[in-house]
Amino acid sequence: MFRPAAREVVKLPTRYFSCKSEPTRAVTATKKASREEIAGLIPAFPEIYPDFLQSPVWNRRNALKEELERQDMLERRMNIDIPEFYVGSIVAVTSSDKNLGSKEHRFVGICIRREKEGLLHQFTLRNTIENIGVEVLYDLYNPTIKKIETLKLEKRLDSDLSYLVDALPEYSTFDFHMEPQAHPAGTPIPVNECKVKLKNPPWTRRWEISSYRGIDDTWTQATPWYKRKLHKTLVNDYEKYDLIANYRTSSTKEQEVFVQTQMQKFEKERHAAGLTRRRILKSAASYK
Amino acid sequence: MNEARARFFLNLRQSIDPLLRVLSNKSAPPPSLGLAFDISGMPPATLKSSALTYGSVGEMIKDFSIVFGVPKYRTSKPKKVTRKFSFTRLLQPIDNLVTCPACSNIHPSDTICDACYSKVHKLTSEIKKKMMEYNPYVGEKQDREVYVKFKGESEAPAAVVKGKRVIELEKDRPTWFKKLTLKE
Amino acid sequence: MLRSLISSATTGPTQEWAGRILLANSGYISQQRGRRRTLTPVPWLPPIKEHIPKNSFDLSQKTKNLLDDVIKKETLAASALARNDSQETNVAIIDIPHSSRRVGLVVRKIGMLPQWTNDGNRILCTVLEVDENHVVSVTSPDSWYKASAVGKRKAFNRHGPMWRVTVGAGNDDPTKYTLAYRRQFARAGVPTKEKLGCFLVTEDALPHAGQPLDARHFAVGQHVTATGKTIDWGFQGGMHRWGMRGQPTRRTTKSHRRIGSVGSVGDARIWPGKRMPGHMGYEWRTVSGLEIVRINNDKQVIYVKGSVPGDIGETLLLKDCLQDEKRLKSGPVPTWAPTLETIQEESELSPEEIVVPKNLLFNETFSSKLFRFTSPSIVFTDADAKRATGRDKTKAKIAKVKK
Amino acid sequence: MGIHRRTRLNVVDNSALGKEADTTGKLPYCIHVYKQGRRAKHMPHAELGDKILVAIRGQMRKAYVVGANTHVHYRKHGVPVTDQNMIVLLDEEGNPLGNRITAPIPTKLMANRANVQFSKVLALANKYI
Amino acid sequence: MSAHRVAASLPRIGVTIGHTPQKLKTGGIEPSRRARLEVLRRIVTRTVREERVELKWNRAVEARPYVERLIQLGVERGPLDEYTAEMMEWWLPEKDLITKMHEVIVPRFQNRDSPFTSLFRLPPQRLQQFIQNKREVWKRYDIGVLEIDGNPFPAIQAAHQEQSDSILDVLLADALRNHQITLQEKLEASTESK
Repeated sequence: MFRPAAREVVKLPTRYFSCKSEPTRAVTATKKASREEIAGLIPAFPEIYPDFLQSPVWNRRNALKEELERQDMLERRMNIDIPEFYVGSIVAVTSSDKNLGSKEHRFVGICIRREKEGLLHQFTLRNTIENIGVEVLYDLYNPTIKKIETLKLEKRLDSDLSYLVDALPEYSTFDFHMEPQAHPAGTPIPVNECKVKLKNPPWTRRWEISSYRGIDDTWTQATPWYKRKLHKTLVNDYEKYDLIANYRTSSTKEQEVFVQTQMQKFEKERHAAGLTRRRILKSAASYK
Repeated sequence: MNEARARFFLNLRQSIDPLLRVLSNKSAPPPSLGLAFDISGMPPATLKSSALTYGSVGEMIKDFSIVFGVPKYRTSKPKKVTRKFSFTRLLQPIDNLVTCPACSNIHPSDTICDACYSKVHKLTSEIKKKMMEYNPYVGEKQDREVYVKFKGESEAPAAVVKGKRVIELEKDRPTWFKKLTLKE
Repeated sequence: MLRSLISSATTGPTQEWAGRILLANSGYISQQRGRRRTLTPVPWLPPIKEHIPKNSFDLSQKTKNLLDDVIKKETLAASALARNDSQETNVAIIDIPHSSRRVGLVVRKIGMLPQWTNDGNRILCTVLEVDENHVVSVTSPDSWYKASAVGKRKAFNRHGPMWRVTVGAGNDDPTKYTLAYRRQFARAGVPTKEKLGCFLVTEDALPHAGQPLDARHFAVGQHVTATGKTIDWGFQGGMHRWGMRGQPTRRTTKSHRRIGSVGSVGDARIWPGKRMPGHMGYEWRTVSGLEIVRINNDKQVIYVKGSVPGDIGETLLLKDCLQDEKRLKSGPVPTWAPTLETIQEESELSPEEIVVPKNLLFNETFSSKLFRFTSPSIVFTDADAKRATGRDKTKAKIAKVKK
Repeated sequence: MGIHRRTRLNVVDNSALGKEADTTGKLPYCIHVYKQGRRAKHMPHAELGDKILVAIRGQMRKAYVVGANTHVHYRKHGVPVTDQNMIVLLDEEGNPLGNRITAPIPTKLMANRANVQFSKVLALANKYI
Repeated sequence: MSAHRVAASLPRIGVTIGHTPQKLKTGGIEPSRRARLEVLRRIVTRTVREERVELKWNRAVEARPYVERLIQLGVERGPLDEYTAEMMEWWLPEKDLITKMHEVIVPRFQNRDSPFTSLFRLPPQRLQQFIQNKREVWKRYDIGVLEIDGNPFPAIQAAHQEQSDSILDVLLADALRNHQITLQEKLEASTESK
């Protein structure tokens, strides 16, 4: 059933159609170059801080709610150092656990998914223990998390590694006592181009249809039954050409600049008040 | 109790009889239902004498008036109320007409004036015809801006043209189409 | 088609503006007969929004600015007037008797946020914004029930006579509204409001017309009832609207989401109230027993545990919860006022917690069980582990098993 | 969304029955979940730490679920999800059949160590994830 | 989720965009979403070739943000960017238009913010279709003129001249000033009385 989304169009700045009797000329001469010089902004902001993006659903983008949510998130980031990590980086999470004797629980794994925005932001770590694949989902802002460390900062060819479930176990086994590999500050983030081999089908999802670049060819392994039925499957990869559908769910530069300035303001206040010297808005690639 | 029931049947038969009598009247055109009721309003004394005279069932069906329309769905309350009370609101006067400042032609306020536009449209299509005179299959491309020059105009200064593709038009420049000046 | 909350018949000489009476249908779930919602308001209601035909020549920019300034000044004057004559009303925090009803707030749902408790469990909270609420009119029981479509018993029920208090939310540009609509705000000395909602209030908790209402009208930890229109799903089938099971995908022709049979042959008709496809949603629903976990006084925002009816951006009516064990014992009657400002005592902070100065934070009140993001991560101790083991229910079974 | 009737399961304790089922390739499958659903006919799904009835090698056994492959939408914070559904078999009195659990066990299961039967199963575990 | 995340994000499109896509009448070609994109692609191609086109009003409204987004990609990312090249290649099947876009249209807007296009609405034309036993059937045509700014054609809308001398203006300004004064007095009166 199609649920009708927001009734109101997101209130854009003054201009609607220019068919009013006086078509206001576009704001001329805002130098494109001036946008880049805004001090201290990170171009790859949506990749490093996916939780600070707006919700893809237009109806849920409310400035006041986002401001309150951002206040909580920044407070939390003052108390726990949330490092920069991407889908594909190896991350260790120590969280306090009521049941264990030592009251502390540590899990190391490769981050395969980062979902949702704001305080709801979740990331999933995957590891293979005694050749049993284990995935653990963590809320980034859950107060029981005590420490998050990025053992290996790297990216993969895809922004979603859910296919590791069907891949050979060797691709998702990481040693729990692996010591962190420091990422030289200022150098770009390495992209690990390794192509993953999958187990024999049946798979959890039809990987041969989706255009993942991180899997070497799935077509030969796919079961013949699915291949015969391929002409019936609904393949709508033309959706990626729909510019405005993409625009509706993606974030805009103005919004990013606004959020980053808010974070800088928060950071400056806290430094001025002498509460901490921690930096919130930071990027390993463009570290100055 | 039963004489009430008897009276009921009597009335029922009385009201149906005139209806059937009218239906059997072959010569008259199929009367609308309204007419039939007028007759039933007549004093009951004259009705009892005429009995139903349909030759056969087929004849009765052939008589077209059986299939008059009856409401299919129950009209909802808002629709009924709107029909009864809001006749003043159904027909809205068009009140967003404005006069065009240039040619005082009346047009809706959220649109442009069509008289002015028809002039612009004519000239635009002429320029467009000239602009489209290139053959993409041979490799010609629209890779330069276009500068429109009218008949009887001197060569435009190099600063304005600066590497644009010049298009010649046979007619002379209309007064309202200003020349491209440097400040643009 | 954003619909404001005004849709009620008004008769009688004075064109007294009455919003729809929003008392929850008293206790029992009445079988909804006839239409469940009216999508098209009755035609004899006077229009709210002014339809301004556009004249061919425009006002010059100078006059437009002047018009805007005057409107701003008027709103300022109205709310200033409302604020300073609300000082002298006698406001007090007293124990609320069983049969008294306080006024509520007209709030807007702006989204949902997770919050965490001190023992690490996640609570999904709805964020409700109280956007400049003012009391617009207070009408006595006999005058309002005569001018409305409800019976006398609604005004004079077992809890005593009920006054009707209309509350307005969200200041809006007055040029958009008709004179009839604006007259009620001028009479109350209140800026023109976009949304109206009304509450049935008993005599002892009556605010006065023009009184501003604040988010602190409700207290943290108190339970509230949210009444609002549910999300408008449009025309939906039996499976989504009534949760019917539909038919299997295989071995059936052209019926997978159909509603199947609609009755037995013997009835030779379909019973009224039969569940069928139709318009789903956009009906008044009430959710009661929602606990307030956090109130942000600067931004006038209330965090309520759980979900409320309605889409994001829709308005709701918040009232005190009337369920016996969740009822409010004592609170500001008739409503909160700045004179009641009490200095919260410094809550005891564990030593190593860094104390963030007050000016950097919002002025907020938290529920005691809620985790404050200014404090460090939660660390469990053995005490928590012991408390977790509940009553051991298996002992009885074991005894029975032994021969 | 979880373990229901006819879901195939892996036995992870070193009980003979489990090993036999594993070697012959005839994995046990769930036939009943000991949980109260809203309506009797609609049996809820078994999650981590629930007791289920399992058909294994032609006989019926009770078992505790010690590893569940929960669906992506139903996952909770901090609860490990294993790729296979793992169970520990019990005998009639409810004591575990095997004497050691080979696979690692989520720590969440220790929450219901108050339950006597379950504490016996937990005693067998040697590794927690 | 599959392709690598897009590099820098683009600025906001300065045009009103509906919160849900319009279902353009595509003559029942299945799948309807693909047919809708095809209609939009043809409109965008024609707009780039002719720079001023007359379309059905609802189609002009739907196609305008797509033209804006293409120009924005050209302006922000330039011709070498992989995502821009892919989009240009799909949205402008006539390859000479891609060079026109990069050489002619994009340089016009290097230092300007969106909106790069203008959309004008013509008064609805009512044409009589046919007469069916004494009932005339008219059809209503809503036409929109979509144009890319900076084109060589004559301007559609004359520059709007200031009209501060109209009677309504003068009277309203005067009334507003008086009202302002009375408001001011009322405010002072209420502040003293408190």
